[in-house]
Amino acid sequence: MPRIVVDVMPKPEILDPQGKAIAGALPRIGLTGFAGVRQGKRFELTVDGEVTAEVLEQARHAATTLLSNPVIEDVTRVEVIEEDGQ
Amino acid sequence: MPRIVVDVMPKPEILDPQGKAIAGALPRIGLTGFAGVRQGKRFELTVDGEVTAEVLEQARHAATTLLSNPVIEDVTRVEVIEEDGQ
Amino acid sequence: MGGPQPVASNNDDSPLNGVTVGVVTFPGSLDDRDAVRAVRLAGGSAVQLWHGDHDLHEVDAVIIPGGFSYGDYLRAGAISRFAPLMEQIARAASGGPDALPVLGICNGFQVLTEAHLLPGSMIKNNHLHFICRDQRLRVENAETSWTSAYARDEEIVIPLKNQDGQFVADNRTLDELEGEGRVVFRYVDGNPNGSRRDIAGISNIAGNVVGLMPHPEHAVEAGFGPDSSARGEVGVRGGTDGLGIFTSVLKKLVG
Amino acid sequence: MTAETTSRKFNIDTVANAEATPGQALPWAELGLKENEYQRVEEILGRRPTGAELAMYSVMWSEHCSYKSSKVHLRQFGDKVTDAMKEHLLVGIGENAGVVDIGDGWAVTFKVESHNHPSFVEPYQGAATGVGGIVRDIISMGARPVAVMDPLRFGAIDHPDTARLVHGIVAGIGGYGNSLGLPNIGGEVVFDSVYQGNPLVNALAVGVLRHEDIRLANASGAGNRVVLFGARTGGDGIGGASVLASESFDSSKPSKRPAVQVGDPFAEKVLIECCLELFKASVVEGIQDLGAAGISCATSELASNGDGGMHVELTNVLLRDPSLTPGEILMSESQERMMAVVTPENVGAFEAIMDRWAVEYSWLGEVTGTGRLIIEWDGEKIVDVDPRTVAHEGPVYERPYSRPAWLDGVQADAFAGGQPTDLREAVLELMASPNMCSKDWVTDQYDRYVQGNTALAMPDDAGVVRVDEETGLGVAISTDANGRYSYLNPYEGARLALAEAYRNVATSGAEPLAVTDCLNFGSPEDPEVMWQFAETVRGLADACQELGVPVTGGNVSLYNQTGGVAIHPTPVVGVLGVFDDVARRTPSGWREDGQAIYLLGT
Ligand SMILES: Nc1ncnc2c1ncn2[C@@H]1O[C@H](COP(=O)(O)OP(=O)(O)O)[C@@H](O)[C@H]1O
Repeated sequence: MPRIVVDVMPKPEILDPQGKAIAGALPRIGLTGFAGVRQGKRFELTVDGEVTAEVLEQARHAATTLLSNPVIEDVTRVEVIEEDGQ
Repeated sequence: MPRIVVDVMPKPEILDPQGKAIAGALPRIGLTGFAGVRQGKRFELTVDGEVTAEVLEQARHAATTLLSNPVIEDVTRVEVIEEDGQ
Repeated sequence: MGGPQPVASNNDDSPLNGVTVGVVTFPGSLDDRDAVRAVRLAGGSAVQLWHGDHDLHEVDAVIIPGGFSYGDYLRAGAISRFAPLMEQIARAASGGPDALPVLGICNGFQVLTEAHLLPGSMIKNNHLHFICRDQRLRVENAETSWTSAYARDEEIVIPLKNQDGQFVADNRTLDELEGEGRVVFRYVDGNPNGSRRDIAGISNIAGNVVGLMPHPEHAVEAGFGPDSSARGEVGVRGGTDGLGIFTSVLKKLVG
Repeated sequence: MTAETTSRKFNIDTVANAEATPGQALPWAELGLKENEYQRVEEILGRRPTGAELAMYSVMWSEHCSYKSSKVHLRQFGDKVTDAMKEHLLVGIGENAGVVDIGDGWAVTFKVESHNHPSFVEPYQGAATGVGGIVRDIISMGARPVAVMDPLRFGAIDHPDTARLVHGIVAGIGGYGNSLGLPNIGGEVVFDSVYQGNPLVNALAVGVLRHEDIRLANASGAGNRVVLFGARTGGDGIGGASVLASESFDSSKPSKRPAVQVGDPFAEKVLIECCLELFKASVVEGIQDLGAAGISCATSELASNGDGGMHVELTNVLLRDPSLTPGEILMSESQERMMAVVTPENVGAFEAIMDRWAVEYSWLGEVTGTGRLIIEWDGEKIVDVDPRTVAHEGPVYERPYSRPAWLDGVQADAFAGGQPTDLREAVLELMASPNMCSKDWVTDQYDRYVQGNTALAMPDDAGVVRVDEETGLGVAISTDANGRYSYLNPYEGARLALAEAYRNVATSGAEPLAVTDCLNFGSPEDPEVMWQFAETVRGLADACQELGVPVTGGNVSLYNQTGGVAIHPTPVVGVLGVFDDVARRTPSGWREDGQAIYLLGT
C-alpha cells in the first residue's frame, strides 16, 4: 500500500534537549565529525487505496494539526513515497 | 553547514504504541483515508566542514549503534541532504 | 571522583563484613541513593560507583538503579550503555553463575537491554502515560542471584513507575526466555503497560544478571513503601516485599 | 572551557553613544514601559538609556519582576509579623525563598510560584518549565530539593479546549518533576469555567539543608569572580517582540525568537547535583538562579544585594543562538542556568566540579568596589547603572481600588433549593463530580516514591516527607485555595484558604510553622480586581497573625483575564509544618474496621 511520509522537526530557534543529549554522546563513542544534532519525528501514513489529491490534503491537515505542535515544531515534508522508497 | 539525515523506524513486527494512538485519533478529526500510522525518528546531524566518506561512515556507525536499537528499530536511511532540502 | 564513595556499612562482626554492593550513578540517575539505602537495610554495605570510572573497585555485586539517565530522550538507557564503567560490568558479569551479580532496576534494566546483557527491549507504555502504582508480581524463578530469598511463585507488591516500561521481544526470544526459566517476575492482577506475556523481569542464562521494571528499593522500609503487601495487611505505607531482592544477593555473596 | 569571544558586529549602542545622541528614539513602549517609567529611567541615569539598559529596566520593572502594583499591599506580610512568629525563620521574605529552622541543625525552604500564561500557550512546556523554575529557586538557597506539589485550576471539564490543557499540563509537570527525581506529594485539581482562558498552574517545591549551607543571592568581596553555568543562552522568552531596532544586525537578518521555552529536565537534574557539590565543597559565595529576566535579573540582584558593584563582559556568555543582540542576551529567559560568585582561590575547584558533571560554564566578570553594575560588549561599555535602581527601586503604584457594586447582589444570591429528595443519589452525584472525585488519574502520572522518604502523599490532605533518616524528623505541607469563596468575600476567602491548609497540616500530626502563597488575580488596573487583591492580602496577613505563622515567600500572578473578565481571586496558600518523627503521622480517612468516629469543631 502506498505511504505518505510526514517529517516534523523542532523549530531551529527552539531548544532541542534530545538532540543536545545525542550531540554530547557522539564524541564519547569516538564520533567527532558533527557540529550538532536535531531530533525530530518521521511518520508514515499508510493509504488505503490510491493517493488522491484529497488524501494528500488530509495528510497535510494531519501534519499541522495532530502530528506536529506548531508552537515548537515545523512540518518539513509531506510526500508520497514509493514502495520500499524513502 | 551540510547535514546528514538518519531515519529510524520501528520494525514492522514491533507494535508501535504511538503510531497506533495516532491511527486511532485520525478518524476522530475526520481523516479517514489512512489504514495505519507508524511513528519513527528523524535525526539531522550537522557536519562541521565537508561531508567526506569518513564522516558518512561515522554517521552510519552512529545510526546503527546509538541512534537505533536493532532489537526494535530499523535504520531506513542515512543520506546527505542539500541545504534547505529534505 | 577519586575512588568509590562508601555510603553505608554493616557492623564489624557481621559475616557480611567486607562484602560490598556497588550502585552506579549516571548523569540523570534518580534512585541511586534509594538503592544504597536498600542494601543497608538488608544488612549489607554499599558504595557509589561513577559511570565514568574505569574500575569496579572490587565490589562484589552491582546495582544499576532507576532514573532517566541522559534524560532518556533518545531511548531509555541508550546513551548510558556506552559509559566506561558499563564495559567493566559487562566483562565481569559474563562467565557463569559465579560471575558478578548485576541487578538493573527500571532504567537500569533498560541499560542492560541496550547493552545486550539481557534480551528484548522496552518501548513506551501501551497507554503512553507515565504510570506510578503499587504493582503485584509473581516471582517465577527463585534461583537467581537476586531472588533466592523468595519461594517460587511467591507474590510480592512493589511500586512501579515508568514511561517506557513495555517489554518487547520477538516470539523466538520470548519462547526461549520461558523455556529456560528466565522469566523471573511476571505482572499479576493486570498488565500495567502492555509488556509481552506480562513479563516484568528477566535474567541471563546464568542467573547472575537480572533486570526488572518495578522498584524493589521502594518497598524495603515500613512507613515509606507501598500501602499493601502480598503477605497480608500492613500499616500505612508498610509494604516491604522488595527487601528480599537485596537479602538474596547478600546471602549469595557470603556463600 | 571558555567562550569563543568572536565579537559579532552590531550597531552597539554604547553609553558614550547614548550621551552623544540624547534625542534618539527608543522603543520603550513596545518593551512595556509606561511614559512616566521611561522618564524615571532617564532621570536616574541623567541621560537616555542605552539599548541594553532599556532592555534591563523594561524586564526588571515589569509587573512580574517588580511587583509594582502589589508591593504596597504585600508589606503587610512583614508588618503584621511578631517576634514570636519569626522564631523559626532563618531567612524571610525577599530572598529567592524563605528558610525555616526545623531543629537539629536542619532547615527547610519552600515556595509556590505560578506559570499560568506560558501553560495556556504551550501546556506541556509551560507547566514543565514552571516546575523547573521553582526548583531552581530552592537550589539557589543552598538546599537539596526533596518534593514538589502542583495546585492546578482548569476551565469547564466539557469545554473543547480543556483536554488539551489538562493532559498537556499534567504530562508536563510529571515529565519534568519525575525526571528530576522529586516525589510529587500533593496538589489540587479544580475545574471551573472562570479559568477557561486562564488556567492556573502553580508549582510548589520544598528543599532541605543544614543551617550552615544557607546561600544568599549576593555578590560581595571585590575581586571575586562571576560565573554563568548550565544551559546555553538562547532567544527563549524574548518572544516575537521587535527588540531594539537600534541593535539590529549589520548584515544578515536576525533569526526568529522563540515565543516559548522548552525545558530540559536532564540538564536541570545535573545542575542540582552539581550545585549540591559546589555547596558541599564551599566554593560559591553567592548564587542566583536565572528565571524571568535572566541575566538582567541575576546581575542586578546579585550586585544590588552585595556591598560593591559588578563588572561583566557580555560576549563571554555561551550562546545557543549566535545571532542574539546584547539586549536580547540580557533579557533571555533560557532555562536551566545559574549564576554564582566565586573567590579567585576557588576557581579551580569550581571548574573541576563543572567538568565532572559536564556542565558548561563561562566566567563573565568580577565583583568590584564601585557600586556600579557595568556591562561591556567586547570592551565597550553598554550598561552603567546603580544596580539597586534596576533590581529594587523600580516603580511602585498605589492603584485605585473599590468594592465591586455587584458584590452585594452575588452575596445575596443564596442557595434556594430544598433538601434533595434522594440523598443517596445526591451523594453519589457529588462524589462523581470532577472536583470531588478521586484524582488518581492525575496523581498516578507522578512519582511519589523517589528518594524513599515519602511518608504521606495522595490521597492524604497533606504530603509528608522525612528529612533526617536517623531521627525521623520531617515536614508536612498542604496547599489550598477556594476561588469561589474568595469571589464572594476575598477577605474571608483568604482566611479560609490558610485555615484549611493549616488544618490539613495539623491533622496530619505536624506543627504548622510557615506559609507560602501564590496570589492569582485579574488585572490590577481594574479597581475591582485591585480591591479583591487588597482584601485578600489583608485577610491572609490577619489570619497569619492570628494563627502565629509567618509568610516566608510567594508569588503574585496578575492579568489572569480574558476579554475583560477576570478569574476568581485565587490565593493558593501553602502551609509547612514539622514533625519530630514522621512515624507519628496520621493519614486521612479510615483504614481499619471498628475504629470510633468523632466529629470535632463547630
Ligand atoms: N494536581 C495534583 N498533584 C498532586 N496531587 C494532587 C493533585 N490534585 C490532587 N492531588 C492529591 O489527591 C488527593 C485528593 O485531592 P482532593 O480530592 O483535592 O482532596 P480534598 O478534596 O480532600 O482536598 C490529595 O492527596 C491531593 O494532594
